[in-house]
Amino acid sequence: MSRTLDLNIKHLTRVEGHGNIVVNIKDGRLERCELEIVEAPRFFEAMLKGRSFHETAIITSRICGICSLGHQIASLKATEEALGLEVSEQTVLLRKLLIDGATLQSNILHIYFLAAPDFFGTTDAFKLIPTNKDVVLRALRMKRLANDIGDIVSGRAVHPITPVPGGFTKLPDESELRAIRRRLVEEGLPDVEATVDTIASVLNSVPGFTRETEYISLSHPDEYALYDGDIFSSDTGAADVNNYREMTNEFVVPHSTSKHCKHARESYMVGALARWNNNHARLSESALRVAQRLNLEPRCYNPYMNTVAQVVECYHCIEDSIAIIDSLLERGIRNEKPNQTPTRFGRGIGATEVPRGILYHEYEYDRRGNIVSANCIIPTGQNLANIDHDMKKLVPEIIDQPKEIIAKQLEMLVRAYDPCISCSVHILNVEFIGG
Amino acid sequence: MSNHIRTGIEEPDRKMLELYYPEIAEITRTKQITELEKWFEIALPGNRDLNHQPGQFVQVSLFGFGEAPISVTSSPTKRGVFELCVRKVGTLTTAMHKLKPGDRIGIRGPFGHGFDLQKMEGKDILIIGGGIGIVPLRSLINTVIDRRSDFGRFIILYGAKTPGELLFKDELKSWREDPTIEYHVTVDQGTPDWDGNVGVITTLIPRLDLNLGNTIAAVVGPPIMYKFVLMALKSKRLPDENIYLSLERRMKCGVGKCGHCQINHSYVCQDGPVYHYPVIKQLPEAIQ
Amino acid sequence: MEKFNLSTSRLNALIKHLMTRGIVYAPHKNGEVSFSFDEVRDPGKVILNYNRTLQSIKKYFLPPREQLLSFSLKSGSLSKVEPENPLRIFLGVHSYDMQAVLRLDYNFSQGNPELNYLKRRQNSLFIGVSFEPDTYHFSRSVGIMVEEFDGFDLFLDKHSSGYTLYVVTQAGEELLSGFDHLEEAPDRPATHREFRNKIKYNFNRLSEVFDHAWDSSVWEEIAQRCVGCGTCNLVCPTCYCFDVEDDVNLSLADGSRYRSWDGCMLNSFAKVAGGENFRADLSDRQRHRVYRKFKYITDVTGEPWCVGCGRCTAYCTAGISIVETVNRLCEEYEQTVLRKPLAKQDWVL
Amino acid sequence: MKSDQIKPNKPKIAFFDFTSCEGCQLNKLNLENELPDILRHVELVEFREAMDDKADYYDIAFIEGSLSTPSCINRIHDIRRRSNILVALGACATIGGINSMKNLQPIETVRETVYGEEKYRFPTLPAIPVSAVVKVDYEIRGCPMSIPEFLRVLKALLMGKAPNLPDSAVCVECKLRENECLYDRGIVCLGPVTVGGCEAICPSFGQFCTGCRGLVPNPNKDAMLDILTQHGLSLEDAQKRFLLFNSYNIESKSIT
Ligand SMILES: Cc1cc2nc3c(=O)[nH]c(=O)nc-3n(C[C@H](O)[C@H](O)[C@H](O)COP(=O)(O)OP(=O)(O)OC[C@H]3O[C@@H](n4cnc5c(N)ncnc54)[C@H](O)[C@@H]3O)c2cc1C
Ligand code: SF4
Ligand code: SF4
Ligand code: SF4
Repeated sequence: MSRTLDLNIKHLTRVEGHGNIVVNIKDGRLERCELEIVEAPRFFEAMLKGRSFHETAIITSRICGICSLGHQIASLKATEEALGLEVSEQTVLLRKLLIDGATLQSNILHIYFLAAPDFFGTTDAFKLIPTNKDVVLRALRMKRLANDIGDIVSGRAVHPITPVPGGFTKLPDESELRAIRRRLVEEGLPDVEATVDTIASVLNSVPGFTRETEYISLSHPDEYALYDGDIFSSDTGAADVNNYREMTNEFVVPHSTSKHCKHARESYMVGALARWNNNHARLSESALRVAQRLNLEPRCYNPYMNTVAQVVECYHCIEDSIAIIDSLLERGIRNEKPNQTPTRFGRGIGATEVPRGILYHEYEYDRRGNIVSANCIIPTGQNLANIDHDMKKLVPEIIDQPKEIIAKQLEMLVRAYDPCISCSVHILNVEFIGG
Repeated sequence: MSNHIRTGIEEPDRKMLELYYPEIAEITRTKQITELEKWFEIALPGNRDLNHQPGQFVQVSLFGFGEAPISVTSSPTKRGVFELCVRKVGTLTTAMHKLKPGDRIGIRGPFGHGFDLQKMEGKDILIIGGGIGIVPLRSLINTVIDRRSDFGRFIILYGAKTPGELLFKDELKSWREDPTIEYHVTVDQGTPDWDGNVGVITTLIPRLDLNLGNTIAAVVGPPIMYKFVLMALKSKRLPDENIYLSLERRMKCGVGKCGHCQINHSYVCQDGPVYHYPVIKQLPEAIQ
Repeated sequence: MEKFNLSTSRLNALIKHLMTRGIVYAPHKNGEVSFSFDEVRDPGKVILNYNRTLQSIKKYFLPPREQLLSFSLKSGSLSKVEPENPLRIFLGVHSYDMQAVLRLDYNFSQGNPELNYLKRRQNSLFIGVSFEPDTYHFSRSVGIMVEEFDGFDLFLDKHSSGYTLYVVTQAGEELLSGFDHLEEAPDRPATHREFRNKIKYNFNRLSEVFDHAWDSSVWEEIAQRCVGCGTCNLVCPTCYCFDVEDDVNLSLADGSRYRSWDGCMLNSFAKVAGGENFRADLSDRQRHRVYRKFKYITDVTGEPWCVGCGRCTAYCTAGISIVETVNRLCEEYEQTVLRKPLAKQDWVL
Repeated sequence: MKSDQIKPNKPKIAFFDFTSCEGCQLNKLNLENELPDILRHVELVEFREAMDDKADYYDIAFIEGSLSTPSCINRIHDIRRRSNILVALGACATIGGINSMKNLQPIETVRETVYGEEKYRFPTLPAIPVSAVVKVDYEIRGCPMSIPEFLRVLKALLMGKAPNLPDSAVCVECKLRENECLYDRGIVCLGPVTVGGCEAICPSFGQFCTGCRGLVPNPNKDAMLDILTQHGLSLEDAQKRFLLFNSYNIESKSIT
């Protein structure tokens, strides 16, 4: 069938940031099929120049409110490496707890508020209130729980306050930790089980599309890597974080204010599905059982299943938070001040898994502790090429469908990546000339 | 826990001390007198008299919107109900403009010092009102009218920005027509149908023929008016002791606690709002 | 006056005893170098050797934010909020803060006495403690000694080997009943503390200085350095100005009226509807604040309303010192009015 | 959706985002406990981040983000025309925020720094707050916007009154919370000149105030710079700290 079809979905809804889906098919030939990124660029690199290391994370966490905790952690790790600031075990534990909370929060937001309306055949989650009130209330409750972890440990969930280079400006009370642990057990676990049931019941609305690609994530021998680890590619294996530029290879494309990335193939995928594919062996028995119930195969090439992988991660984050709090309480919270006395001034790279995938920050500081150069590579930017290639494979497969169905499936595909477009255009990628 | 230990402060007499609890009063009549000003007639429970002096104010509460000091505009000679006139300028006053008869508001007061009627008895009375300043003065004016024989000559000077902003037009008419009142009105900017005086209120003063020793002036208006009116009265050689002014300041409590209305050592809500001019001269912050 | 010896090791026992009698509030560590009054839960955490607390005990009688009444928008009904007054024991209060409470008592009982304050204030007992004056303390200059007993029920005077516990009032004596670790103290010479007079004039002559200070250039000069943050008001134990505001619940059906601390240094403090600000300039606001401390009420009561705690100076980020301000005014007074330098005895108490 | 769900006279509320990190939008979704209550009072007609619907009249339009491209300017005019009350939300929309730091450098340099030779593809203007282009009725400040303040404003608007927003410094709330001042820990803080209303959340968590809520009315900038330099910052660092969120309001020259 030689169809002609022009699709232009402007300002895609229920994603973070501004993007358009553009498809042109002429006489059955796919001429154009891409995710246009029209978010206004914000030029963070220009803002960072000359800024003190006390301010770096404050600025870079504003790259994206959705991923602010992730940016902050990656930024702190890079700064600490550049300035030779050691952090305590307690700091690492608290940061891991924060990442669990932020991942849980973000995944819940995506699963229930951004993706679920598609599964339930509605336009937004608020419209589910009349028919599925308990589902909406559960979603709000889980989000609140996740955000409360952020509020307690970092002062607030959006643009966290307490994490600074070298540690925390204020430590949570043990009583607060105990209270949140109780809620994780009493509300969190039952709610995540119920979430699994809800998603299991709508699995048949997940399109059956597959496209094998390269999956890149952090990987750690002892744990399901979120805070730290080596870079791992499903095609080429492990690489040191120092090689992140060779793993990303950013380039500018005309249809996007955000740069694209590639590694071993024309594109690669990061995010929950990539982490699952690379690291599922490090998940607990019970998390693996959840995955099984949700038909998530150990190697899964269906990008729509990214949302399902996020559900499994929710389960993991709750379990892991409980374990972290237990070990914090066992050690007792020590009243440590942040270590902010640089032992050197140089270059540092911080890599962290944020909900949407692997995030890199790299800074170079001068002898006064001010930024000379900065670079930052964001998960959504890494996924953009992969989204384009997925769409190029998907469109011919569904070309005979009505236009609305094609549009819907494309929107769902983009949403499945949980793209954070606001983030993706805030690439930091410059060597400042002359320091 | 033992409570028998005697400490320095005795159990306060609570009836006297319920400073911040308004009484719920009912609006009985309203009238939109200009676009900005609305008039209210209000009844306290059991149509109890407010027992105020001309120049005193009440704290009006509209729950959820706050509280504001508003002068009582009716004369104490009016029994059973009292009147307010409110200019729409902000949160509470805007909300008040939406009220209608039957609606309820909170009232505390009356508070402050009003005009000293005893000192005014037997004297010639000179009223100088600018803009919304006529609102508290109206209480005094109507008292004088109702007790006309207790006072001497009665001169009213009233100025507004435009003819449209003149308040209580019906009453203005009756003042003009009353042979016992010398009534002069002026506007800053005239309109085609305005055939009266044009000019600021101070322009009315030089023409006055006053019995200086026997005239008491009551002046209320916007802050900027005072300086010029006082200068004009000075050049008329009206003694300072014969002048009373009412001052406006921000107020939160009305009972001398919150500190907002303080002018030097004086609390406007307690010592004012009506001040004897010689007192004001001791308060450098009063008139700038 | 009865007095007893109390060794430092007995202190916890005393606190435990007090805790059986009422709610005990005492200084605790707050942050890295600061202290604050908090309810005592663990006597071991009480710190009696402190310079000053961030806020004075005023916060217990005039809370930073206080519900005055609650209302229902729908029915127009109103309910009163009754302040609680359990027996409260304030342990480790410095004399200037006690004096500040006595001044607030005056503010809230004269004119229109206020139930909310007086009710809270009612069941309170005070146990003073002596302190070593630091650079910011100048209470002596406003007539308040370290061992000023007025207002206290008991007083702990620290010396090298423990405390002397003075029983000041009957209530104080009753408070000790059942505590039998006390032994009569021998007469010992009072502890000598270095506490220089920091204000040049005796406090009872300041009113005279302030009679001539209105047009001083000092106000403009400090206004240049001041950022108008209001800290000096908000930490002062004798500042009592407040703001009142209604707040409604999200249901939009009912709400409450609250009052909260305000300060005359803040920009809109004297602003009225229509935008007129009667103290728009920082110099006017500074002058008003200092006149309130040394002139306006003082002329009526004879006492400075500044108690010399030093908080406004210690916590001013701009380093504006009330002692320096007053001394500058004293010097100006000397030069322009007295036209002769100050005699030494004028400023030694 | 069932038609009985929306009462016809509920105010229509919309949220729009411009150049920003969308943290403020997220913060609204973080009102988990309050959302059901809020949705009882209002009809949410546009919220791209969470829903698909669009509308053409708004009783209250909340605007997040600063304006930084030519198309932003047209869009904001369009929204203003269709809104009864327009509320700017968050640092980007109210004061330019972090975005406006880029204004300190020539725009060409900025674009070249990021996109190199490809810079001409991506038009950009200085980042400006919403009030620089259209009339803004109310402003909810903060980065991210303060949730309690958002609720205050929303409640006030639903009651038909103007929200009463503070114009005094962050120090006020910091003192009400009896925090140890960061200056006493040797840390400099912009609280003394920054508009409060945030409940001094950063100092309460031990972190200095970054100035994200903008400057108080008539700020004494020179005195603040003196404070910063007396407490250990070089003049240059003090100026930079000042400009972190307030580059739009303080062109660098006015504080040198
Ligand atoms: C003694 C006295 C008598 C007055 N008599 C009248 C009168 O008869 N008719 C009339 O229309 N107006 C009168 N006013 C002015 C009136 O009180 C203000 O217009 C009113 O408080 C404004 O409140 P709002 O909430 O509408 O304004 P907003 O501007 O919304 O108020 C903002 C804030 O400022 C406070 N505020 C502003 N101005 C004043 C003020 N002057 N006093 C106390 N608080 C203030 C409000 O309480 C509120 O918290 C009088 C004022 C005083 C002091
Ligand atoms: S604390 Fe200092 S800077 Fe702040 S208002 Fe007071 S005098 Fe001014
Ligand atoms: S004015 Fe200053 S020194 Fe005096 S009592 Fe108040 S805070 Fe203490
Ligand atoms: S920490 Fe900052 S906001 Fe708080 S009082 Fe100190 S300077 Fe002000």
